[in-house]
Amino acid sequence: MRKIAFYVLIAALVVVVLFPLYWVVATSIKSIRDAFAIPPVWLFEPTWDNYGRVLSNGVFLRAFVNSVIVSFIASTIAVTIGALAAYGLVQQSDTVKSNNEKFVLSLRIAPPLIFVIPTYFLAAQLKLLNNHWLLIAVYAFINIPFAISMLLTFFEDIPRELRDAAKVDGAREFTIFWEVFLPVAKGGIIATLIMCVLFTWNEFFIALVLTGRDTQTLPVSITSFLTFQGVQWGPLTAAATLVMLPMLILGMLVQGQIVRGMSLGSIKG
Amino acid sequence: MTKDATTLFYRPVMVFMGAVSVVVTVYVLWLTVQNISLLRPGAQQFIGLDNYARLLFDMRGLSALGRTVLFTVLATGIELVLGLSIALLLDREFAGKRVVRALILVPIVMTPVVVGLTWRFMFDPSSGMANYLLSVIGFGPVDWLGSTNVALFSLLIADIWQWTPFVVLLTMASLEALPGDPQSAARVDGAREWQVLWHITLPMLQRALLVVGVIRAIDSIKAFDIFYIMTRGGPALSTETLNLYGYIAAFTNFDISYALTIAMVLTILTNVALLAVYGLAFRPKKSG
Amino acid sequence: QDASKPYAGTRLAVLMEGHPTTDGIQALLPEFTEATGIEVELEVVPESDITAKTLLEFSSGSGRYDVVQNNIIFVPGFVEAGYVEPLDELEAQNPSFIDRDDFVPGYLNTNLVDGKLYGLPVYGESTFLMYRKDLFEEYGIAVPTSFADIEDAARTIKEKSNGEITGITMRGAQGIHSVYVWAGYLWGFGGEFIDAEGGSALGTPEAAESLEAFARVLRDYGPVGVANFGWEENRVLFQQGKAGMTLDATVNGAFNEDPEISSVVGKVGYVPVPVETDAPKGGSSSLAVHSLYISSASVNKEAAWLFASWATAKEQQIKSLEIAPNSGVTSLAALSSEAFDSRYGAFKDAMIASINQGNPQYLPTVPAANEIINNAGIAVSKVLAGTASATDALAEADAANAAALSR
Amino acid sequence: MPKLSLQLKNIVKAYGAVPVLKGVSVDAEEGEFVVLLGPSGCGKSTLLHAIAGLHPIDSGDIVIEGRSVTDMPTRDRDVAMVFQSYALYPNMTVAQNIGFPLRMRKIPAAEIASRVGEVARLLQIEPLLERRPRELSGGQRQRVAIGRALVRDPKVFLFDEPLSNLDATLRVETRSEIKRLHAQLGKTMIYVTHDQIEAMTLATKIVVMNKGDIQQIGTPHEVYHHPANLFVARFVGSPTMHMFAGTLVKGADGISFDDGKGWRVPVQGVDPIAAGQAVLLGLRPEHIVLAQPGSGESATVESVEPTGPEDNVVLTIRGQEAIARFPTGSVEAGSTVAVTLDIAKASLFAADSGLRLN
Amino acid sequence: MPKLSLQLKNIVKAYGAVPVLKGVSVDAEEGEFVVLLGPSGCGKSTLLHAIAGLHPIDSGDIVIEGRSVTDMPTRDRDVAMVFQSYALYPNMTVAQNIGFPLRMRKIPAAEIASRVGEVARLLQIEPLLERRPRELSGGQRQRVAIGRALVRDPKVFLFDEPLSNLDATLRVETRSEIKRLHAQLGKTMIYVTHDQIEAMTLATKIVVMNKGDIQQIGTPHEVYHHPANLFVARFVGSPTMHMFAGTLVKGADGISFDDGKGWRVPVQGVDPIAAGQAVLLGLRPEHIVLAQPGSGESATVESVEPTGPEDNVVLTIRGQEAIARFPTGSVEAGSTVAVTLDIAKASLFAADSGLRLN
Ligand SMILES: Nc1ncnc2c1ncn2[C@@H]1O[C@H](COP(=O)(O)OP(=O)(O)OP(=O)(O)O)[C@@H](O)[C@H]1O
Ligand SMILES: Nc1ncnc2c1ncn2[C@@H]1O[C@H](COP(=O)(O)OP(=O)(O)OP(=O)(O)O)[C@@H](O)[C@H]1O
Ligand SMILES: [Mg+2]
Ligand SMILES: [Mg+2]
Repeated sequence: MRKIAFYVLIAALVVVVLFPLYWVVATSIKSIRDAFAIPPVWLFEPTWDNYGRVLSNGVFLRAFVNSVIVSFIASTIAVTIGALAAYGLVQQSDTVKSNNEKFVLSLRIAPPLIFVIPTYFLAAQLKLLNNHWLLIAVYAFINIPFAISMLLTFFEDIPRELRDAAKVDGAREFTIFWEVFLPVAKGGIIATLIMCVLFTWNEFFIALVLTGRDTQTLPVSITSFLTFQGVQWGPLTAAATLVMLPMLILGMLVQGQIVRGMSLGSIKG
Repeated sequence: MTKDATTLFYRPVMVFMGAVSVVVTVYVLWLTVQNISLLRPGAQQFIGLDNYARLLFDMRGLSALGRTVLFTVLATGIELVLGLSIALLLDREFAGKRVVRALILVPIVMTPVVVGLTWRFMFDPSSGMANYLLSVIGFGPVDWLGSTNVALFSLLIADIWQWTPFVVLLTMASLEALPGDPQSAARVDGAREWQVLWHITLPMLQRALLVVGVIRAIDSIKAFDIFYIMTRGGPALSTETLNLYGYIAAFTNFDISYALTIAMVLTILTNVALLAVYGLAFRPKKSG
Repeated sequence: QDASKPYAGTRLAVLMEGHPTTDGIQALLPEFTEATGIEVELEVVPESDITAKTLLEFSSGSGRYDVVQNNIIFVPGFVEAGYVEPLDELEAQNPSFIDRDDFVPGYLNTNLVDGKLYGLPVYGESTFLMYRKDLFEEYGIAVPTSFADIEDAARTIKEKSNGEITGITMRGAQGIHSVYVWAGYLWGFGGEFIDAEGGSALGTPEAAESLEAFARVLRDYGPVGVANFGWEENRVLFQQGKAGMTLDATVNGAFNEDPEISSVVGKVGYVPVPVETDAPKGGSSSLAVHSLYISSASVNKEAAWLFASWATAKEQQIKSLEIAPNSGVTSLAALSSEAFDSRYGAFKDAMIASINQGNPQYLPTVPAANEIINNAGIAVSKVLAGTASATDALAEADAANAAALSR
Repeated sequence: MPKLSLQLKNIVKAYGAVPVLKGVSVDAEEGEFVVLLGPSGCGKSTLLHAIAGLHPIDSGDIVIEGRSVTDMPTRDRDVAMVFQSYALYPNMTVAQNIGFPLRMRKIPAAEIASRVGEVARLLQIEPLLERRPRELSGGQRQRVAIGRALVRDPKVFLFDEPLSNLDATLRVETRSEIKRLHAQLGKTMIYVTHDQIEAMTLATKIVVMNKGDIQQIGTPHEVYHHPANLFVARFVGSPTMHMFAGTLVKGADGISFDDGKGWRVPVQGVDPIAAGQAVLLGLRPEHIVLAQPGSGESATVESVEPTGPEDNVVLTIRGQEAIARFPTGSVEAGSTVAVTLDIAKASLFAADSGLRLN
Repeated sequence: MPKLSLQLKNIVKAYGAVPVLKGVSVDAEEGEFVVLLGPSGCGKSTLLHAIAGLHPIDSGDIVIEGRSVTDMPTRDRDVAMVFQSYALYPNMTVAQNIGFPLRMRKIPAAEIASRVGEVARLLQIEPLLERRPRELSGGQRQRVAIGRALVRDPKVFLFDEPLSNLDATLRVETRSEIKRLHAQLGKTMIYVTHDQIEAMTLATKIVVMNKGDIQQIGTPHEVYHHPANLFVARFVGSPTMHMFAGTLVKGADGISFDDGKGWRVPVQGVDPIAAGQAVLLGLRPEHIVLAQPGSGESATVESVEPTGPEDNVVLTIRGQEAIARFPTGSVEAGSTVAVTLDIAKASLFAADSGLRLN
């Protein structure tokens, strides 16, 4: 009985979560007429034209590659630096910790508007506007605060004795960080990394301003299907589906790595 | 003594981030005391605090601020509660857990522009799914996005849909990191599942939830894509937040200085709020 | 080096908006490179953000883009700021692709500032009134020639169809959408955005009257949710046969007549936008034109010119009718081509009529244009939502516009 | 007939492919004090967890006061448990930790406070009531864990090595508190320990386990003095029982043990048909007692290890090393002493099956 | 003169306002085996942590092999430690846990594998090498923690109650392994335990602490047989030493103890000027021995608690309850027996200061 209720709840959740996705995917393989019909057309002849169009579009493919490069490198940098900083912070006294954390969180507050304009002018001077590293640097910078505060949370759950034990065993700080904290907080690291990747993968405004032809990322590319003469629904939804797919697979793969109750048995008391 | 090594881990990062933020802040402040417009290159002058004075009496800005607060509080609150509930629901072993976990990510994975368009379409009064479903169960059409009373809440729904998974993902990660022993002990001690949750699990998740909440709050204040795509602040400004107003001032009116003034004030106000929340919520625990 | 290709090897950076015309040009680019040896790096960004990006780029003065696309609304602003290059001299130097006479005159003329040509139109449109011939016949309604007629017709349709069919649908979303359509009412009622002295003119009774009429007909006979209707919602509703009339861009004709997506093919009549007064200060049909401009900071102006003139030449426009069809062609030759007729014949005449009486000042073309449109949009939205009276809302917009104009 | 308070019927449990409990059956009458003994890793904690319902079992049935609780959630089983790992609530103070089970039972706050105070006094942690677990020493944490169980009045108490980190004095005191409580409440208690004194003094019934199987169930006396098999004999008692190898031979005076090297002693209570069998004769250290010089067996003192009250003495007796416990300082390493072996108290085991023969 | 391997000079440490170590000074010569004894919460673990450099100390100096390490990071102090709470690396297998300290010292993988294998064999956890800590029983976890220390060859070993969760057999074996290792390596070891046998058999020096202060430093024999004060006398030994209250009186035959109720016994080795002082006469259980009926003191048996080899017997002797340990079954509750009190081995303490007088 409880089991059934549980599965019903899960099913309801999945339906709510997936409905818009269903709509997007369905639209991408529907004719325009079917897509906008009310009552909705549930049975239709799928058409793959939109995918053909999107996939044969060099701009879209390049944007895809750009997004992969930018979001993965930037997120990796952000999580790496964030993890290092969080490791340093978690050893400090409560006041040092909370002061730094407040500062870090306050960095996330600034709306993109504030730094995009100065960055644009600076990058224009340095002729970096068509350079992946500009985007990577900006994205890494804005994700570091998030990474620090999340990882600080996960690191705080690691018993202090583990660090003590590693020190006694002769580990240097970096080794403790690398061999003990990172693996033990793996679930948190993965979750944080996923979020950083998604934040950058989907970021539109900064990308719009700071990318050039060679560095344009997917959100900008996709948004170009919004013309003032209407939305090109077919290609847009097809592109959106293609954009989501790798992230979902990635999400599934990496989340499988998480072991629950990792620290169980490590400490008595 | 042994602390020296650990400070090396965060000091350089903090110093670098601090330096960058100081430079940017000073630069932005410098821009806000002029009247720079992208359409009048070279014509800017120093105008002191005029932009700030202008914002102080800008009814549009002030009501946008109120709306921002309302939206942020509602979005953060609902997303936290909902996200936590879903995380707890999923925090057990069942067939298909991995798939469900990945599917939960769908809303954040979806490009925000597409999310906005999708919801805008679903909220379409005549051909949208929302009203279609209502009509199936016998309710009249709701003017989701065209009514000044409803539009903000429609956006809220879309925002909740998109960002609750963020809370779910991070909460699940925290839940998974818990040792699990104290929960067992509480069950032995006669706690019902909700009591285990309330007395043991939640306190242990407290910090994670707070951080997630703070980040969600900060991001809701800055919410942009959904607003921009779905209503652009309309109808009758009923969904214009301060951040959106700043964006419009910058990229529709090209009034860079005023836009940055808005953004700066928003940043300062948010910072003040953050410090207050932080002071309340993260009261440092006793040493140990 | 080949003397016929003096700019061979030049790399041009071009910024264009996402649009079928851009798709057409993109597809034809290899031909241009073959003909001139010029490499074109085409960057496509969303239409709604292209101006912001362009302006940031222009104000940084780095000359990153040689050619940019934009709306005529901003031309005077660009010119005044010295952001874009006059084209006459370049034209004289290298006329190989240009044929000024082939452009729809209304479109080309919008790009003239103080007699100098600054842009070459790639895309243009106007507005007209679309109505359901079948319904008008069934209910015995005459084709409207005034806004009062429109209101009557809307009422009749709504009543006679028992509310099944909306009298009229128009864009009501705050911002450019509603302003674009309401501007037809404004001019038709004898109003204007900016008076002859360059001051804001939205505080006039004509303006208030026009807004009142616009809002009233939508509130009383318009569809649910109209206050957030953009171009898309409006178009879809009409082409699904759920509305008796709509007043919108000429390009909508193409959608109405596309049997793939429309259920009103052949049932729609097209007439120019009505006027209410006999002495309007300008036409009540729009002239919306998107053109290619050459950045003053470009170091490849000649090559840029070649590209702009090639991209807008009739050959390319005709070819693009096959690649990415679009009714907004700016070439007369393309307009009268077989391909155009077969697709867009149903509304072509009304469209050309609208273009011919199109008002180049339909939307204001001053540097502060965007802000003025924005302020007006808020007023329209407020009245539509019923949160303010037309007079009050416009008075507020008028004050804001006056401030913007004086800034 | 006394009521059965807890019945474990053929409990089977495996972690993946690793079998941990291989069919464990134990009955406990109301008010019984069952001590679980067994080597590290034999499944004692797993069994307690199973009784509490924290791990699902693979098969078998658990019955508490006549009702099968196998599918009942932990909460409804009404057991109190001291976890081997303490499992304190890190976010609560000591007082809140101890009071938690009462709070869950909606006991009024005033009563909670008084009962917590009483338990804290008993465990000598009164000054620590406002601290959090991470501010406590190991033994203090363990006492909090004990307190959390003692504060309650459940159907069954489960103790998993509850005193292992306490100093001797405190251990004696706490042990007698538990004993007193047991006598007073009359509740069934299941108690895991590695401490022989605890096992002997507390238990009314000892269950000896090995590798997920039960080896013997009996009173402390039975288990200590009449171990059912070699495993129990060797496992219980420290220093461990010494085994002399030999065979059973039938003589005129009945059955005797013969070590094959000329040592032959009669043994009692052995089934004559066992004659000829290879056996082990088990003698506990205390069954080797110092005798007057000249009498008994002669033994060489190999080493003397003082343990305080007595010395552990390694002797060579009849060519075999055995440990005895003699009063402090009574013998010296290297000397030769006379000892008597209390064969009457010896245990005899079949060398092949390991089962007790006498 | 043997080299001093570890010197603790006046170590002071407080957690916030709670003083934990109040000036602890201990010297350990090279190869010494120092056992720390003390009640739960007295600061033993804190002291070990301080030696390892895990908690900064407030004042004092720690010297290892002649060099002050007070400001040296843990890594450079080269100590190995078994944590009371184990502190296993949850992400690593048992083998990786044990091999970790070697890996940190860049020992070649092959050697690590062989040393880990050896330690695992010794601790009987070979089959578990590929498991993770969460898949182990409590005692298995503790053995992994021990293994991680034993695998190394540091300057000082620190053991914090390393055997508390092991069964008796394993405990004996591991204890003797540690002893063997100590003899073989000759390294200084500091060892915290609550087990008297461990303390007595392992230590070359016992340090008894209470509430952050040192009570006595001495050999096991000294601490057990000549406790320096009442605290040590009562704390060491179980069952605890019994104290008879009385006064010292000077008689013809020297100083005697007088309980004021007619019992007077001469005592040796007491400074005559102590006469007249209120004192406590301490007798350990083993100093009360069964005598032939009629001889010695008469005592009533109040209760008998079997512990296996012997029974703990509560006797009333001269109006006071004392515990003795008699062979199993030698007396019965309620009976009256004759006992001799071995006054020569008794300890005498001043009632006021608690200091030893003889
Ligand atoms: N973080 C802390 N804050 C305050 N007091 C603490 C903290 N940690 C330990 N203490 C106190 O310091 C004292 C000494 O603790 P320590 O762990 O050294 O005791 P111990 O002698 O090892 O005891 P045990 O035998 O119980 O392990 C204890 O009374 C304990 O309550
Ligand atoms: N999660 C697990 N996966 C695999 N094996 C496990 C797991 N948990 C426990 N075990 C194994 O089950 C056996 C029984 O464990 P249990 O904790 O019941 O032992 P125990 O008798 O309590 O031992 P100890 O005296 O050491 O606490 C052990 O051999 C242990 O290695
Ligand atoms: Mg166990
Ligand atoms: Mg301790």
